[in-house]
Amino acid sequence: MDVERPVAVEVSNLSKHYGSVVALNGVDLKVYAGEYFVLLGPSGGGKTTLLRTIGGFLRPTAGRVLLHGRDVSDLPPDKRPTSMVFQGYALFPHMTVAGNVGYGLSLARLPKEEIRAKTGAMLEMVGLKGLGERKPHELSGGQQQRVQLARSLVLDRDILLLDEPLASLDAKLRKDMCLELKHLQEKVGITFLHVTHNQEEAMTVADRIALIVNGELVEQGSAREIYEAPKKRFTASFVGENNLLDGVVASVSGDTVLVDVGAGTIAVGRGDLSLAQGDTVAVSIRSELLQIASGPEVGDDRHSLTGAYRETVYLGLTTSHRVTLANGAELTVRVISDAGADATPAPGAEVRVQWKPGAARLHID
Amino acid sequence: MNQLEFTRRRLLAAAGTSVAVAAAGLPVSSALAAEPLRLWTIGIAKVGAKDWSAMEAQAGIQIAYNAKSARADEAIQKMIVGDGNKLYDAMSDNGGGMEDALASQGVIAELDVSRIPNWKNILPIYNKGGAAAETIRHEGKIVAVPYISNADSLAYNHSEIGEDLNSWAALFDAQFKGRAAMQNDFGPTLTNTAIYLKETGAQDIEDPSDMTPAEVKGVCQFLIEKKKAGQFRTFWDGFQNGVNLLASEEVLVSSCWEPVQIVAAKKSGKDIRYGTMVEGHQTWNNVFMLTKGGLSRGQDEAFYRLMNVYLSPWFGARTLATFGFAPQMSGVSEYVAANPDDFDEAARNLITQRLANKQARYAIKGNSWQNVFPTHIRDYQDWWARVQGA
Amino acid sequence: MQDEYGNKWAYRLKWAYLLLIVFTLMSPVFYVMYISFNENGFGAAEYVFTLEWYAVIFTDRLMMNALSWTLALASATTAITVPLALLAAKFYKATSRKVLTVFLLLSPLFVASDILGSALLVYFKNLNRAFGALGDMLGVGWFSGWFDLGFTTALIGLVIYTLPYAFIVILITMGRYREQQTEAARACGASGWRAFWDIEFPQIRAGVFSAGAFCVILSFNEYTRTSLLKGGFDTFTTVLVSQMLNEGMSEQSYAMSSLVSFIAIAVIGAIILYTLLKSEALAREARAKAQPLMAE
Amino acid sequence: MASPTEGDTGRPGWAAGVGGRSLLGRLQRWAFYLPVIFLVVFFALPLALTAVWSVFERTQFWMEPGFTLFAYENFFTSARLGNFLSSMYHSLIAVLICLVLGFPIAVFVRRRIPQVAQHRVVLLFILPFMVSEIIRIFALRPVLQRNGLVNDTLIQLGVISEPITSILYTPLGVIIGEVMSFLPFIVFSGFLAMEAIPKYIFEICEDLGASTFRTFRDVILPLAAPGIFAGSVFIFVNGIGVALLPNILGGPGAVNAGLIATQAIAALDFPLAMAISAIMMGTLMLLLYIGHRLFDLTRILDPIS
Repeated sequence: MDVERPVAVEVSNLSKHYGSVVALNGVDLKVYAGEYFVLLGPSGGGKTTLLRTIGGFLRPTAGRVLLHGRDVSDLPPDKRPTSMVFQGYALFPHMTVAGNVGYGLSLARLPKEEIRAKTGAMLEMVGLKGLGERKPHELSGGQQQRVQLARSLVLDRDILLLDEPLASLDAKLRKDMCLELKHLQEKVGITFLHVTHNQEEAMTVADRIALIVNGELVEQGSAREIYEAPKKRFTASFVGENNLLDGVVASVSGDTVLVDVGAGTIAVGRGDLSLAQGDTVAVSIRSELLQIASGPEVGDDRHSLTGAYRETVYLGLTTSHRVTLANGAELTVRVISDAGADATPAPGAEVRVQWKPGAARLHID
Repeated sequence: MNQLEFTRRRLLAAAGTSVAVAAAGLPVSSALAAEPLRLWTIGIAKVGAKDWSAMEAQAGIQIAYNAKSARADEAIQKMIVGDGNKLYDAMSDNGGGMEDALASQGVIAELDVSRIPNWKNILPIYNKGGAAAETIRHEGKIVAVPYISNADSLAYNHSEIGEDLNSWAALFDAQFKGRAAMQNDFGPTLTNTAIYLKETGAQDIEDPSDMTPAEVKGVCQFLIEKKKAGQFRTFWDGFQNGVNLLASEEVLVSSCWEPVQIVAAKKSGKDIRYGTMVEGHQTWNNVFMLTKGGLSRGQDEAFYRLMNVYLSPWFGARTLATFGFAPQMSGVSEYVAANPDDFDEAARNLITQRLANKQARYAIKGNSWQNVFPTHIRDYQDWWARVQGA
Repeated sequence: MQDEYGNKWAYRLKWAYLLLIVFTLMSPVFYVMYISFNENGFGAAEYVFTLEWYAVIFTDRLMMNALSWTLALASATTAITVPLALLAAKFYKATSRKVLTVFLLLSPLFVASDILGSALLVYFKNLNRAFGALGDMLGVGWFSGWFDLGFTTALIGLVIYTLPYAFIVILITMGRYREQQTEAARACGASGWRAFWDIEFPQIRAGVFSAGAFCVILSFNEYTRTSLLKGGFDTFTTVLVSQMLNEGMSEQSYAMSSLVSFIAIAVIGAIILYTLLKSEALAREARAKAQPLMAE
Repeated sequence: MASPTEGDTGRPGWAAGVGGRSLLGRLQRWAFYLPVIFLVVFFALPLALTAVWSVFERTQFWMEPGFTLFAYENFFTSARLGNFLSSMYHSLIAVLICLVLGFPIAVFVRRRIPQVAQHRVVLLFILPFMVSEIIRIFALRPVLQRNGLVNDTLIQLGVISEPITSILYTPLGVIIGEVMSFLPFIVFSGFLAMEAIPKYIFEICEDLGASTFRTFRDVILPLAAPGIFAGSVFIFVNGIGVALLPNILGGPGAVNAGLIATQAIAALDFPLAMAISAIMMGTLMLLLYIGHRLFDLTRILDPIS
């Protein structure tokens, strides 16, 4: 990461309590200018609270919010250099599309002509040319969200907050809009801070992703880092389809850790963790990195486990095979569906599931 | 005049501005305050027109009328514990001793009757001493001007009954069971019942207008007994209510005010009459008083001018013709005879007949003056609550 | 939303019952209309049709004077109650002490007029005495007449009377408003007040106006509180009652009441007729507005 | 998401969001307390003080500080208590009649009339209020009296030969008046209460084959209970409080609590009037407390906020 890049959003030790309920607990976060940053996490995890606190809709119980280095913790939303796109219901139903988009400009007392010009240009940019005189309820869901985008972008603010902007759209539309969002951000070059519970959406748009759960920021990094090398057990469980095996450290030798996962002992790279024998750990292996081996077990192989074959789930592009290990844990093996594949094992048949060294990752929390 | 213009002028009038006074084009003497006389009274205190214009023209003053309910409490309350003195320049009473209560609390002014030219016409009884004279005096000083009086009696539907009634006994007679009514006010109702019980010898009652607790109890027990037997259709409350009962023939006999009988007869087209009761009647008068506030605001001149109208035969003849109230001055018959343009023959006959009826009623020995504040008022109230709940 | 399998006749019967009840409730009103055309007025045995009473409505000086006070009181009440109700509704939505708030805001509905009127009367009287005594002590008396019976005290009584109604009506309309729109406006740079005025208010305007109409109707017809708390002026109802008690209500008052009713019936009738005739189209639009993202 | 639309709890403002800490911002925030302050000062306080004034000593025209239970003794040992209780009884009957006649209308409007038209149909029930209560109640007389509309119609139809006289100047007359005056309120509150019931519940009931009566008893009634209760208390309290009704429609000396208080004031017996007010308030508090324990009255406003 380039340390010299200017920071657009910085929150430090941010907490928000509702009575005894803790919605945010000491969150620290830095978003660089021009970045497309995604807050990802399950519903009720606190990501929306974080976004709304940054936007000025909630007052933090503790901690500060800095935008472009300026402390805005006590400023109302309209005094902050942010604008926001909401999940839905947020267009002004009594105004036309153009009226919606131009509202912020008219608040800034821009001349009518200028408002009209800017509004028109912005509508064109989001692909709504010629729809300015319509009322919001005459538009489709996708179009309505574009209007929201236009309404925010036309303000020329440096930071755009997006609160589940695509959640109420159907799957197909969401995919298209994701890419559009990404391209739009590249075009306007401002900071996007986007909240979603949908990892695919996050992956598509994000430069960097932060995972938020139980009011805490668990992990952050680029989409690839988060997907391929999650550091935390939660990240592994939430992003992608990971097989998680809980176990105990049997021994540590150099960079290799042997973990007893109940159904066998496997070798995992230590990474930068410091561990001792007897520590409770978790091992995660993504399902597409597993294979069902047909051959017999190789002597000292610490990269496979044996279990009973259970069932096949055909998913179109991919097919999942499910295997139950001796201790009852289950592994999912996902392969590209292939018409010419070998016949699947019979249910109950003993199979070996293997992976390449380096596919397994170790988590201590 | 269009609606808007009209509204504007109404608002001006409501504000009581001198503009409205000038616009009315009435003679305004320099002795008069610029403000209209704020008069707190009831609608029957005016004659000659649907509004106060005729009275204003006669007196040569402006009047700002405020509607008063018929209850004595409102007056006492507003004047003594409320801010009546700030609100009203002059007011009328509800009969029966209110001027004493008000004068004792120092809220009304002593009057200089020499400033009322027509005072010389006032009925002699007001200067002879006795109950009538007391009604305008407090501790011997004149504090009020009488404007109407009457002896309240029984109204009956002659068309249905077919005979004249001359005793309160009819009101309590089983013949009119469920078709009789009295006023929902312990004052007149208990007094008239007491007069009946006293004069027929049914109960020993010293003064029907100021009974002892035991006497109140006796009268109320009599009423409770009658009520339980279903004698009364209802107790009426207020003018409209009383008229409606008689006019709709819900009741055939009702102890009520004379105007109630007059209007009921007119509305229904039936022969509803006002009798003379041999036992006696509750007699009363209504008076006008100048508030201390009115005096301090310099409204005394306007007040005396208006009082002069109230003591003129012009008013006496008209209140008698319209409402059946007794004039408070002499010379009414002469006035009526001298103004055939204003009073046709029918009106003259009516006035003569009413005056005769009145004389007959006033001649009854058992009459008793109204008393709004009897000594044992609490017993009156408590026993009245029992009558109501029976 | 008529049940597709429901009995058409049962449906019509229910409508007939509803209208019958409305009609019954209106029977005194109809009677007032009927007698307002009678030359001989209320309760007369003889009926002679006339339009005279309508012609003289606006020439009755007493009634007009009282009406101007009534209108002044009604306007002042509305001007105070509606903003208060708006603030109250906003307060209610934000506060965490909902039980206490709702209890306080709605309880004036449950206190009979005579009771509240007399309590207030005694209260103002005592306030005046206390203020007077305080003024004497301090040697200044500019506040001593604040609660003299008059316009202010009558106004306070009417505001308390109308506030719960206005509060409920406004709260109902606010319930359909989406708070995100306010947030969106603030994100666009609007202050809290601007966001309310530009975005929320236009959408709850119907409710605010209904609340205002409620206030006018209620204060126009209120008697007990007004008569107990008013100063040296009369309103429509205090004149009516004084007339009723002392000389009989004037024929113009029936004409005036009928006139108001005729207009109200015409307006409300037209609204309902329009709604029922166009219910399909209106429903479609309402659905679209209620679920904006689902309307493809 | 943790409460996505919730503002800072307990912090009222024109809009959700961090308020300014400036003086103006503070003032604006305080403005939202105005209605509550107003009601405390001019409503709650005077009514609470009635209890204090009720034990004051009566003077000829006013009262003076002191402690006496004479007013209460006067109320409870005179005929007033009986009158008070019977006015409660009549009011209760009126409430029941209103419920039986009016609540089905609320159910019907809510269930069977197109959503957009519902509120406007309810508007029909405010039509009677366009005419002053005084005139309206008085005009009931020509409807109910001996030769009134009802009797004339029935006689002409040959249903009766003698006019019915028990419908006016009787407790029944007062009850009829109460129903005529307050029925719209049960429609309003019932309609409001019905908003608490989602439409799909009716569909489920129909799906399950529940009869109309079962649906009503098992589903509508419990869910709409708080609103029904509120409407009933409103009618009950006004029934015993509005003095005009017994005064114009009641039989000889018909009274209710409002009229008793009015008459006490008429007699310048302020402590007694205040005692009656205090007793009324006590009755009301008790009713609302019971209602709250039974139905959780805060639910009344749930559907609309």
